[in-house]
Amino acid sequence: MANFETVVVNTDLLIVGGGMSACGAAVEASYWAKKHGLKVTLVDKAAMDRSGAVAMGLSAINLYIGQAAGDNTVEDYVRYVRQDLMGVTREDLVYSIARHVDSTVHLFEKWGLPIWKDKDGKYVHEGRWQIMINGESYKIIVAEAAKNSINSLGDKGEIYERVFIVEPLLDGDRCVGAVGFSVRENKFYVFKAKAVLVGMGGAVHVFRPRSTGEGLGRSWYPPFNTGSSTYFTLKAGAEMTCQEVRFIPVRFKDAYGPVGAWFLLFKSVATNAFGEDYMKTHPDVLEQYAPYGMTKPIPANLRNHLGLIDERAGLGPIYMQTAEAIQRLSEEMPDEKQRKKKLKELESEAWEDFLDMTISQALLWAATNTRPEEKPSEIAACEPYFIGSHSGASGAWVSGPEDIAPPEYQWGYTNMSTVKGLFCAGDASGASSHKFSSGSFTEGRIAGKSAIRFIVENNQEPSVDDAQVEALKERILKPLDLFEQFKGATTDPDVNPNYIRPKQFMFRLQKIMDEYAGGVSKSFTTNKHLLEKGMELLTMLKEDSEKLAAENLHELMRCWENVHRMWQAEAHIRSVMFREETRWPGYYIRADFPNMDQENWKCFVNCKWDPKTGEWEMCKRPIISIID
Amino acid sequence: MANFETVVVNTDLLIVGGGMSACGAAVEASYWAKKHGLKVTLVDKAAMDRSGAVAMGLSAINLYIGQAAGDNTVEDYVRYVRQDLMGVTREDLVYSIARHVDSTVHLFEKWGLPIWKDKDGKYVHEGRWQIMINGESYKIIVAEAAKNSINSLGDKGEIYERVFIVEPLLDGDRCVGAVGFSVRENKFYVFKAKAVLVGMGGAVHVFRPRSTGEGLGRSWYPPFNTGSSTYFTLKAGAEMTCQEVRFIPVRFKDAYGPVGAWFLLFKSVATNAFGEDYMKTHPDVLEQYAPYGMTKPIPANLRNHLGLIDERAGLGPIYMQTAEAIQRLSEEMPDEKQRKKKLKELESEAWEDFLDMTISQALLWAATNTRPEEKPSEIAACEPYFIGSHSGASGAWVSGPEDIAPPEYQWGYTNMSTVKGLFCAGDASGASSHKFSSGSFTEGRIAGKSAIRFIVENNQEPSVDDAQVEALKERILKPLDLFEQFKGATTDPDVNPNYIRPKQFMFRLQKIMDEYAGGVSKSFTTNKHLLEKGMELLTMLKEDSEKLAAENLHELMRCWENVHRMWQAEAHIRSVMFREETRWPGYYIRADFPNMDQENWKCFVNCKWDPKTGEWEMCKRPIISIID
Amino acid sequence: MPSYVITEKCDGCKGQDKTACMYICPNDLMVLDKERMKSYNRDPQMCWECMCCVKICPQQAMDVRGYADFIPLGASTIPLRGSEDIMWTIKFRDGSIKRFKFPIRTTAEGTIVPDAGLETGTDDLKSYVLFTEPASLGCEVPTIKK
Amino acid sequence: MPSYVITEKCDGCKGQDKTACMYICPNDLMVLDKERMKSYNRDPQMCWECMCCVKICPQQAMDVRGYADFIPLGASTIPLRGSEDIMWTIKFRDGSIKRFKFPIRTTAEGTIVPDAGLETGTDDLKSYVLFTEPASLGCEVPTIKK
Ligand SMILES: Cc1cc2c(cc1C)N(S(=O)(=O)O)[C@@H]1C(=O)NC(=O)N=C1N2C[C@H](O)[C@H](O)[C@H](O)COP(=O)(O)OP(=O)(O)OC[C@H]1O[C@@H](n2cnc3c(N)ncnc32)[C@H](O)[C@@H]1O
Ligand SMILES: Cc1cc2c(cc1C)N(S(=O)(=O)O)[C@@H]1C(=O)NC(=O)N=C1N2C[C@H](O)[C@H](O)[C@H](O)COP(=O)(O)OP(=O)(O)OC[C@H]1O[C@@H](n2cnc3c(N)ncnc32)[C@H](O)[C@@H]1O
Ligand SMILES: Nc1ncnc2c1ncn2[C@@H]1O[C@H](COP(=O)(O)O)[C@@H](O)[C@H]1O
Ligand SMILES: Nc1ncnc2c1ncn2[C@@H]1O[C@H](COP(=O)(O)O)[C@@H](O)[C@H]1O
Ligand SMILES: Nc1ncnc2c1ncn2[C@@H]1O[C@H](COP(=O)(O)O)[C@@H](O)[C@H]1O
Ligand code: SF4
Ligand code: SF4
Ligand code: SF4
Ligand code: SF4
Ligand code: NA
Repeated sequence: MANFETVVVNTDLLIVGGGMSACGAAVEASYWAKKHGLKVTLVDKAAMDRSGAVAMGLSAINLYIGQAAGDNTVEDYVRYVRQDLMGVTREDLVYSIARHVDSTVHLFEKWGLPIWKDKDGKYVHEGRWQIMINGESYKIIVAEAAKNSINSLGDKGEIYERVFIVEPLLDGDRCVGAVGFSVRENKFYVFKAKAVLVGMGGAVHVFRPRSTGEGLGRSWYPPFNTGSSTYFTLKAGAEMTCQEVRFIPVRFKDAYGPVGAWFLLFKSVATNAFGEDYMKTHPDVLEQYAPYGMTKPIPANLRNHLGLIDERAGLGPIYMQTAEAIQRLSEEMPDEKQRKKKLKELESEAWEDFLDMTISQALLWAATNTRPEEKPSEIAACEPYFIGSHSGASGAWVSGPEDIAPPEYQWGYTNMSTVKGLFCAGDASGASSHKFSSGSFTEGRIAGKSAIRFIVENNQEPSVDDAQVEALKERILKPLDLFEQFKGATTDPDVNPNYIRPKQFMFRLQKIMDEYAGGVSKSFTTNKHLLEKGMELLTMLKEDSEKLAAENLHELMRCWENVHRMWQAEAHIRSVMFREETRWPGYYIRADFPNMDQENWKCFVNCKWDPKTGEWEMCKRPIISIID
Repeated sequence: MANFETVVVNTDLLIVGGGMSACGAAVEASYWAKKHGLKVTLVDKAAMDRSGAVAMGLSAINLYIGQAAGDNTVEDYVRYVRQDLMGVTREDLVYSIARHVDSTVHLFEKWGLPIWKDKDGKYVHEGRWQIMINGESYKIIVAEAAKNSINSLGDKGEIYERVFIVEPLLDGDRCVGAVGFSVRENKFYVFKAKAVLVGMGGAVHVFRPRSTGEGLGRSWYPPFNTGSSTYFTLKAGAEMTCQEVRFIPVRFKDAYGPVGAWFLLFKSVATNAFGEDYMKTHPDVLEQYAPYGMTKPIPANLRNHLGLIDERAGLGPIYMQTAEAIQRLSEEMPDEKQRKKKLKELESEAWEDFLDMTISQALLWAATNTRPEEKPSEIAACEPYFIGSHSGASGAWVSGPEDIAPPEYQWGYTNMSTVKGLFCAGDASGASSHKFSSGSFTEGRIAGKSAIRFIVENNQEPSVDDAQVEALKERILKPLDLFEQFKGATTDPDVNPNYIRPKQFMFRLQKIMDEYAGGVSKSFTTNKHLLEKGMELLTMLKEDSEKLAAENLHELMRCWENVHRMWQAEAHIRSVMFREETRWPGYYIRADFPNMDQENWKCFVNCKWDPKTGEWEMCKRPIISIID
Repeated sequence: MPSYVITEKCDGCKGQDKTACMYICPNDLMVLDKERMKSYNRDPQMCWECMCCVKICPQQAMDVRGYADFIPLGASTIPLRGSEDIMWTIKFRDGSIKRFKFPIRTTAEGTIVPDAGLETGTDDLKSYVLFTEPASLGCEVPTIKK
Repeated sequence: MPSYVITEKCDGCKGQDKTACMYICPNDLMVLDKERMKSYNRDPQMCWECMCCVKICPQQAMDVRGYADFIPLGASTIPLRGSEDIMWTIKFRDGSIKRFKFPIRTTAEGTIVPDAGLETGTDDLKSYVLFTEPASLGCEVPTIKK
């Protein structure tokens, strides 16, 4: 076995991940930990300043209620999310996040995040729930708050960056830590904790992306979030929900620039190549999905679906009519001078929207001599992602808050999964969509406080079997050993019959998912037979994952990232197979069950992998409405 | 400029390419050249023993008439090809090839190619026109004949291997040679000739292939045929035909094993995942394409189309029911012992079919524990290729034979393009589909004899401007210079703003073609707007082709291969755009003109690039039937 | 537009143990070649083009060039990130230039206090009220009577 | 299944100017690393898996391993090409083995005579009749009365 020092870290609360939800958890938990003399440890695979989905920045905060000003109520938001998710949402969780989210946004502003204000000092809204920010340094600011919180604990606060978390540690029915390794030095880490809070984001590159050359990494969702949350919670034995509810955003074509500002702020229209507004030309389809299709805003997946109908019919490209929108807005100005000024303003806003969060879309504009005020730009559906905090819903099945959750949704501490001591937030927790950056941070806070309460009320030392740790270490380092053992057998270490390198492994996974689970090349369509065949190929891939090889620490991380993706893939296929209907067309179509089936399938699809037997279990869970 | 020796080779006939058609040309032309004291020079980018489409071998000869035995007539074959190409074929050319093809096949047999025989000593037929061979060494045998022919000319016969031909040399309205470079040593080659015969095959990797990882090279059509024929003839100013008629074969999924033996020899059926025979469940579609859809065999593109209809409807996977077919054939045997023997025989035949021509399909069977007698295997439409000798039709517009061609098709020497002294055969000549290996060799013979006649009757020395040659040399070597000049500017020579390396250039081309010209990800569907946008992007790519960079000779070849592909792409887009109908669904659909239009479009679409003005010209040419 | 390092400008962060670009890349792509004392992106295919490395490089030795497989050559988007603003220089393929300046933060680096000076409304670990609430919310935290 | 070279077995074709694998690969992929005197495939992504290199290698130092992006591990198809036959050993993922032998040529290498001893039927360069016809066709070459 490769020669790695084993580093054991004992803590009370272990936060895995360093993104929006983990930072929220760090800020809130540190406060309560200090009060109760507990230790908080945070582990991130990257540098918190720029880790996770917000690394590049964001140009909007997509969840803000405006409670104090009386703009909206929390109930309004729950209705909005329920509608957007075709009726399938945990209203208790959405309520729980939304009631606190303004509190978070106000902190962000005080910490230094520039939020756009109108002349009356009110936030500038992009849409009803979305507010505009100058968000280039969003993550740096949030990370600073989190780091300062943990550092305020003195030696009861620790931060590990560049440590990649692989597996949960279990003690009977309780999650008591995690193991991983440094990507900077030969160290194997064993974190022992009384509670673990998972905030490792969602997953990308499970499906084949549209770009397959060098631009492969230009997925909308960042290539460094690789399904670790799903893997970790699954392997701990936690019940998972909505694993079929992948998210496919519509974005500016190729570089995946955001469309929200265009649709909501600039009130732009998108049309097919023949000038038809696909949102208006398919009323029959919307009716088919009543009541969800009949209420505004039309759910994200149905918006996709309408565009895809035209796309499949060969009516593409689909264009965002940017020039028309900008023209219209500037023409609203009373005189020429103000029109010119407005035009300049709009131009700057349009560019900032990309530069703050999807720089390469700005580069693509520049490289194709595109000026948005002059001509339209193509938009297109991306590839499928797993991101429960946005308009997807996949994640762990967590307990709701005592004051609002119905008993079916309440079995323990708020945001605790079905495994004791294992808490989830952000993309890691499911069926509570549309949290976005602000809601994920807020959910981290909720879960952070709850986890500290759990520790205080269940303050027992984790007992971790040394043999279990040793076995984990051997398994986790095996790709390095395999490479060492066999690299010399052939003259090119990339082509070697004894092992598989992680990049090709990823391509293999992506091809299976694309072709059998309804990816881009299948126009997001699948059926039972395709899924079964996909499972057959995935099973062989799982066997071959034992032969992953790594040349160095970086590649060792790549190996495990792809194992994580593979488990996300399996949870997805199993869930899509189980739900015999098409509820989210635009995300996927089950050609063999092409309609929504309210009678049989207005429910959650949950799944679980049993660490003891290695068996999967699928089940339905009821949808209980708490708001009319 | 990179320091390359300029080597000038003077010859009478220059054969560019060393594949089936070039070998046929070499064999025939050598005979006539010897008689007339002329010199023959052949140039191949690879080693003739294993160059071109037949490198791996073939398991059938797909064109054999059986004239002497009275099995079929040449007229029968013309009708078959006309029908298969939806009425669009040069009957004079098909006739011309078919009347000689048996002659070629009989030579192959005498040279040593094992052709299957039945107990009466007759060739074993796969189908009506196809005969079975043990074809592992097919190309080695054919190349030996060609080499021995040229070598028999003494110093009037020369063969250059590993010389990549880039451009034609022109002398006014006449093609008088070619330039290229060695991929083994720093030599720039100038071949001056009285006639040039092009046999550089078709093109692959113009469209994005289904496999995008390591298996990228596993296209059905070999990655080393890169559109050089099209580029060469276009740049010489020759009129081209059927550039819209790409070919998309149906093949065993992923490794692209042939289906001919299964459909014809084993009489297997293919079904969708629900057990339905797509050839039978869409009679309306076949009617729509009457008369072609109503006559057996149903044209290759319509066979694709029927399968794709099911595929698009989410009824996949499509399965070749191999187990059923093998079972049925063995059950025809009278007793158990013979059944067992037959089963063994069929098994061996099935594996040989792959091992002789698509070895990786056999490997895929083995790697998935698939035994064809036990379970079905998936089949699927590949990606688009340009191969006029198979069931596509793209190529140069060449003169027909004096004795059979109508005047509209006869302007000079048989198989001469519209440029004087420029002859084409095999994939390089268009509108004469279904030549296959035997027909391509045969057409090479016809063209070879004709070219010698041209030289004898137009025996004038080529006059080539030295300055033109020097300019070509500079342009052709420029990628090496660019790399040298800029490679040090960044720490990774792969990512450098000053140039583009050929692999990424190829990906860029493929993405454009896939997404705008109806590739795999668009399910082969396009329209005017998509095509126009594609042209816009292709135009920028053409500009950027000036910045291709090459680290070494191999990469220099890759640069020019991709420029060749790019021109093939442009000819294709322009032709698909010009033909406002959908005549070959299964190859592509024009969503804006979804039907066949016999009145306006039962014609050839031809195109031409003018070397003097750099302008493209599109036109229609009439279809003249010579056989009822 | 995978990131790239301009050979002449990179000084390997003067041989410090962790270079700025290595420190920041969220995808662990930047590596220092210790022999040349120059860094490089080890896997351009996996680069998200977030430009975190470009913005942090003390030598302005980094830039990105648009993904060669779909971004035409010749353009650039160059950031200059200060403590309050970021300035962008956009060069089009046709050579024309645009410049934009946007604010990035309203407080000085390192000065963030987690509670932002807000009072805590509860000491109850069991309560759903978070530590800065209700002050940070501006109103009572709502609930639903079950 | 891009080709690969087994380090131990390759002898670089004893340092000859062109190695067998370089000579034969139709895609110009095989390169001899002169320092190690071992060859390698320079671009596995562009390998057609034709096995021309494998069949010709005098040391049996080459093989292919199925394209890692869609061929599961563990199987192999190993050819042994003689002067008349080729023998294939197929190993399945599950370990089971199949062997097949097929003929490849009925004449000795190098012995091909282009006209195969057939008489020429015409000396006329203008005629459409080819040099071995009509003998090789077995009948007169047909035409259509125009
Ligand atoms: C990808 C993306 C997301 C958004 C947007 C654009 C883009 C391009 N846009 S809009 O365009 O849609 O509009 C947004 C926007 O403008 N406004 C907004 O509020 N939210 C947007 N999101 C959504 C939010 O970003 C998202 O909801 C939150 O970030 C979710 O928070 P969280 O669930 O905590 O995930 P994270 O990505 O922030 O953090 C993940 C962390 O985990 C680490 N990690 C992962 N695996 C690990 C492992 N194995 N071991 C150790 N650490 C390991 C990561 O390093 C990171 O720290
Ligand atoms: C790709 C392919 C093709 C076939 C098949 C399977 C597969 C996988 N099958 S079935 O499965 O469909 O059935 C066939 C089959 O079983 N039976 C059959 O008769 N034909 C089949 N084909 C068709 C024939 O192979 C085809 O019709 C002929 O080969 C065409 O002959 P030609 O047009 O001469 O092309 P070539 O590929 O043989 O030769 C091209 C030559 O050009 C060289 N070259 C290319 N570019 C050059 C450059 N720039 N400079 C110098 N040289 C430069 C090449 O090296 C080569 O020598
Ligand atoms: N056409 C639309 N109608 C309603 N909401 C939208 C629309 N497009 C985007 N949004 C919302 O705007 C925010 C940002 O959008 P996006 O850029 O698509 O992530 C999210 O809250 C989306 O749900
Ligand atoms: N289903 C079919 N019906 C008729 N001809 C076929 C069919 N499949 C293949 N062929 C012919 O068989 C030969 C080899 O086929 P393929 O393997 O598809 O290249 C070609 O001549 C094809 O046109
Ligand atoms: N001189 C070398 N010998 C062997 N491998 C190398 C060499 N230089 C770079 N590599 C590796 O080859 C791949 C391509 O790197 P590069 O040459 O930098 O494009 C990377 O995996 C490098 O680690
Ligand atoms: S941050 Fe800049 S100077 Fe430092 S190592 Fe990276 S590229 Fe070089
Ligand atoms: S652009 Fe982003 S992903 Fe790419 S190397 Fe720089 S920091 Fe890493
Ligand atoms: S042919 Fe075989 S022995 Fe010769 S260089 Fe190639 S791999 Fe080595
Ligand atoms: S398998 Fe074929 S393409 Fe691949 S390296 Fe060998 S000869 Fe070349
Ligand atoms: Na065949």
